[in-house]
Amino acid sequence: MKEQFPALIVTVPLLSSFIVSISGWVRRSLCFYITLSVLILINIFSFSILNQVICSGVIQYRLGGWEPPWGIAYHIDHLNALMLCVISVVSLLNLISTKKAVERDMEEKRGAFYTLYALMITGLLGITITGDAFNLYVLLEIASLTGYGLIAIGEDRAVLSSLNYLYMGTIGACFYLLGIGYLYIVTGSLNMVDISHILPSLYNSKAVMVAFVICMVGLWIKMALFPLHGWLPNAYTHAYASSSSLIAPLMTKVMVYVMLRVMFSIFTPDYIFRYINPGRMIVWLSISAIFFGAVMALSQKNIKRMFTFIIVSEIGYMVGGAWIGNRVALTGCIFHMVNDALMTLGAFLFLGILSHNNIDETFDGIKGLTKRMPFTMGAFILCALSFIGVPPTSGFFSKWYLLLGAMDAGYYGFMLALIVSSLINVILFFRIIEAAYFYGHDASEIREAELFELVPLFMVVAIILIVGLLNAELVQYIIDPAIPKMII
Amino acid sequence: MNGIVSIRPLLAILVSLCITPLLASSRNSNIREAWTFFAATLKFLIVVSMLPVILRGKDISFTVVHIMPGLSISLRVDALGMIFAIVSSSLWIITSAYSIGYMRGLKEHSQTRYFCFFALAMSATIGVAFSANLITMYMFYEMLSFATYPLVTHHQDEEARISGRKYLAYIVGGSIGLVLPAMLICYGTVGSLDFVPGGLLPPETTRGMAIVLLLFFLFGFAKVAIMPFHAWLPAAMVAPTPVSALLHAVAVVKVGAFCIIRVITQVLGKEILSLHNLNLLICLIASITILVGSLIALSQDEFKRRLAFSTISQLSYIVLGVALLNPKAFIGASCHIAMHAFGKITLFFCAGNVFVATGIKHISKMRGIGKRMPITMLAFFIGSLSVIGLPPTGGFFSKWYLLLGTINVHSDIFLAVLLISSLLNAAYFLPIVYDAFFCPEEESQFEGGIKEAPLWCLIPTVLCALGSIGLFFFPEIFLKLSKIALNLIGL
Amino acid sequence: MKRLALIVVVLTGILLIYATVDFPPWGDPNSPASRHVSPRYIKKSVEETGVPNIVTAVLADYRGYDTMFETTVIFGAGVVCFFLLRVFKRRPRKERLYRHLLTGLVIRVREDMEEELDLEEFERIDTLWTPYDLILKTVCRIMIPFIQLFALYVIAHGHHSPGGGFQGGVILGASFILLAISHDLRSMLRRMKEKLHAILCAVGVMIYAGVGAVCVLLGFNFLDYKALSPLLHTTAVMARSYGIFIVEVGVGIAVMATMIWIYNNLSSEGRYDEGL
Amino acid sequence: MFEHIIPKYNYWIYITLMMIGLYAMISKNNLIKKIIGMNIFQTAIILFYVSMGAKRGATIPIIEHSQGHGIIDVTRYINPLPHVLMLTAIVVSVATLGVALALAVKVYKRYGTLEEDEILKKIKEE
Repeated sequence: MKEQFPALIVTVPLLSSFIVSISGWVRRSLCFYITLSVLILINIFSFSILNQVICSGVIQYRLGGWEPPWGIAYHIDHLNALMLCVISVVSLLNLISTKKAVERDMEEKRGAFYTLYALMITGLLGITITGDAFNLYVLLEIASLTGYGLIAIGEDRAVLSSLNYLYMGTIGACFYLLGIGYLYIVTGSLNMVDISHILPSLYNSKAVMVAFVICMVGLWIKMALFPLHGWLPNAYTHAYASSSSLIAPLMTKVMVYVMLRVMFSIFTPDYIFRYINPGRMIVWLSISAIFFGAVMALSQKNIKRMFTFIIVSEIGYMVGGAWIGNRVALTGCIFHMVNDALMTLGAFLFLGILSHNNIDETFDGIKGLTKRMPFTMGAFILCALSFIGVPPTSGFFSKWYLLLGAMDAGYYGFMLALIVSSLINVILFFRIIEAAYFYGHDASEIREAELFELVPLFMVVAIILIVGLLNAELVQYIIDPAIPKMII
Repeated sequence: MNGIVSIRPLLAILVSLCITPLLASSRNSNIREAWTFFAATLKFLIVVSMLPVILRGKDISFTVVHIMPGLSISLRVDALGMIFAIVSSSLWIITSAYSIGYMRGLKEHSQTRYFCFFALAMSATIGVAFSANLITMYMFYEMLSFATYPLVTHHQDEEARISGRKYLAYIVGGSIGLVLPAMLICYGTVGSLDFVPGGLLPPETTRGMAIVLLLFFLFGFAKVAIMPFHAWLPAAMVAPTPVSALLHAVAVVKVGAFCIIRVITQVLGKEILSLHNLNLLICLIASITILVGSLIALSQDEFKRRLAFSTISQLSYIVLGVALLNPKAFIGASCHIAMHAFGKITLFFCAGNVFVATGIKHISKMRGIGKRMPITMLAFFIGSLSVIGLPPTGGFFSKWYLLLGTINVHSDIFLAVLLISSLLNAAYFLPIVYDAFFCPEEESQFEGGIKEAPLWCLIPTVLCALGSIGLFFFPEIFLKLSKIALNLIGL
Repeated sequence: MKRLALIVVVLTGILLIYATVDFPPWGDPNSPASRHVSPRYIKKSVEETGVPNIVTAVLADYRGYDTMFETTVIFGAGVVCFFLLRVFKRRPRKERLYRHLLTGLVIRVREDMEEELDLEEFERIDTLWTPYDLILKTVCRIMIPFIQLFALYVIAHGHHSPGGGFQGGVILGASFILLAISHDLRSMLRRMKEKLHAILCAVGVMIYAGVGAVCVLLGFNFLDYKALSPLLHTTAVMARSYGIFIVEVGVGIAVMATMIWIYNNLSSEGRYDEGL
Repeated sequence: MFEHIIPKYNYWIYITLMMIGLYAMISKNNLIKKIIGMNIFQTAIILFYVSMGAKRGATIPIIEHSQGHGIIDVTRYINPLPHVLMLTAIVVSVATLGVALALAVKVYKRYGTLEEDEILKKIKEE
């Protein structure tokens, strides 16, 4: 059975989504529990896959039993496995935490909501696990379509922002598809490994270069890298907390993963770093992204909107780390992918708790919160420390790797950007903490959040701390093998 | 390095960390304070239990977790750390007694939060004292910064908010903006951040890099309040007096000084400094701080602010003493951690007593208070003697060794600096005492009815005063420890 | 904005054109695309899957996994449309029209009257009602069964001729939509309830994924149809061919149901009351 | 010059088409027009894929029963793979269209117009 996990981890949530949508018409109350059990199952699958990968190296899986270039095949290495774990953990915690909010926000449509939820997880897991370039596109579209739906159900401005997201997202996905087409026309294959084997003979083909450019641009649109980030803030701000806390941590990180996959598994590191070397330019792009995100975040009144801009700048971290192109920086990049998913989840769970308790997400709204809900604030402050990058939270260590890598490669601008943005994060988060901590004496009837909301939040914090303390093992056994050998 | 591995340093840190849930959960204030005392005493005992080993010249080390190649969160107890640990843990006991009296006397709000974060801050302090490499030290340093924020801003009013901002801006800004890059550079060049006797960095480090690192560390560890990075300390005086007493006279600022000592002696190292004679640079900055601090202190009328500026100048004694790179001066500096701690905490306690008893914050309103509160002002007198550095107080020894050090290196300037600042110290402390006792009756601003501060406040004050006298007669322990430290570091 | 758009577009166009220099000319029989992977499909598909229509074979077997998700995309779109548009509040329209069947005279019922009146000689008609068109309705009535028959043929004959689940499903869905357009939404919903097509939509995809799951349960890889041979008592090749057929049926159902679902939600703005 | 254009006119056509779509998506003010542009864009990509599958003198990829199980001449049948991929892409574009229309309907219900600038003005007023 174990060898079937790679297929099951994607198809079980898929099947569950159908069952959920049917039970949405029959017994609405079941939907949540079906989804819950499925997500627990997925966690088991993903961690056992990770375990297999660590113990016995890369896993191959042939769908329909057809050998790779002709059929679709999985090629699961450490990077896939790691992302699978992140996705499943995040989705599970978020599901538990948002149960009540979903019941309140969309009572008749709960069935549809959980269907889309399961579909979204399916899409993300599929993107992460697949080894076929075109299959990735299809799953990308699944994740995006469900994402549009989940975002659009929010406040009344959400629809418009979701429509804009749809335009941008479609352009991005189509660019990716086009890039794959360009590759196909010169290589005649769609399997990532196969393409990467054929490619070395085509290094000086213009088509390959253009294909690379188009793919990258498409993915940058999807991951909201600075000049192409326009859709993100509105979309995430106006969505309901129950959907934004799923999409915000995962969507962009998975896109970063796809970028790494395209860089290293389709186009070889040899090609992107030796042959055409756009590294310096892209790192400068990411530096501007970091600064832009930080500055915009400073100028926000609404806390949720502030976080969306923090996401933009964090994307800058990861893209920069990926394109500095030495081993240390890449370690930082992958590590930060994990951290950022967790931290963002923590932050958005906190926002979810606020909105569920009818506290509006502004600096006035959260006055006196440390007194009213001390546990929630405590957990949030720990997340904040991780955003700022204080040891022993995991945020510090990924930042440390990024800085170290940047220093080795001589990207001092990137170092500066990281440090400045950390300082700005201090300001951002202490503005929140101040607002919550001072003037705490006005009696209001806000109660501490309920257990099912607190437990996931605290689990996130615990994971952040544990990952921080055990990062040596994480890096040694998972992240380091995930980086291609030829990168020093 | 002849050392033994033991978990005791970790325990010493965890004691007060683990006590916080109990403190937070305890409904009754008596139980809460009982827990505090328990933790404080336990911590002190653990620290003292390690003393014999240290005195035998060994050291105790314990590695918590490896982070990345050449980098780990690990603890090591050596003589230098021991001095600091003993001072802060012993003073925690006294201070917690004092805080009980103070907080109850003034009926402060949310005392539970206060005691919790106090405990956190203490474990961070001990952590800094016992940390074996830069990254561990950095970790506890940050922990201390964030743990002290709620204490500094305890009153939660506009003033507290502004000074809280200032506090974070200087301290966190310094640590992230300057120390972090400096650590990165060190790690990038050496591949490790451990404290090495005689310096972590290779001797062939270029002058430019050495200067950059030095300045980054010196100003980055803003807790040492070297000018121009000193403004947070007077601002932080909005905190309740016990906080100012323990944290801003002992724990926090001494953490800064301690970090600087570590960096100068065990990261940059003697060779590099003396090679590019950067130590003169440090001495220069330090002596400027000393003199300017004392001068500003003269002009301060608010009691605690005057003490704050005196602290600023006294801290630079330590920096100066270390930067002289001379055995005698080093002994003086490391003793000064202890001596100044006892003296200065006495002074702060007295300020607190006056405030509790009369609600007065300004020196000009304190004429003739000595007749009303004789014990407090007597203690104040002793404390000020110790800070000035006159016998029969412990302060005498540290200053004596510092002076000897300056003479050994034949630097008359710094000798002069020390002497002048001693005069200044006298100039800004003794008038207070004089006015308190010997002002004519008709000028006294006090009618009858003003009593001494409550016992909970008075006893700790007296204890500290006696402590600083006792250190004059029995300074061996600290002298011995600092000699051992000297051998280990090998100046 | 327009100028910016123009610049972007021109630059992208130039970039894309630039790459065509290395492309094989149009219809070149030995371009890499036609030499590397595809020849195997053409050579082997019949003997490996027993399906002469190579496109169907590749679609549902070699790359069946893609197709499953492609069907899921449709399903997802249906769910999203429902999720966004459907309103459950049964607020009756401001005014409803009823036409007397014999005389053709129309009575208007105001809002205050709640319950639908159902006299057998009256029928409810849309508020934006076009005059009663006998020819159109009758022709559609007559054509719809043939359209559906043809749709079933297309689904069933996908193995040997152009066609298959998607095409057939679309035609089938179109027949229902035609009904809805020519008559009105209610008369279509009378034949295909909302609950029914919503569930069918899920069932159709589930058939597809279920086949794959069955293969896993029988100890083979996901979607490896030859696992079905013991169940169907045939050779592995024929099992593949049957498996393809089953999933095509599933796809057909799913696509049909989704087409209807999306149309209903869009046309009635989710009120399921009066369509276009 | 011309040897780059004449034998490859299919690419030129699809690129032109695609750029038309892209231009519409970026510059148009009406949401529905944007959606139309999006469809043109996607259709162009479909055209591109299908055209790359073509082989001169080959027929549709369905094996005649006459020479069913014998040796099959590859050049007689066009490349089936792009067609399969495009079947998927078509379906995806249809699905996207459906969702986009649903969103547009909702926007119209909320704001009573589909012109972006008017909608933004309305939002400002609120």
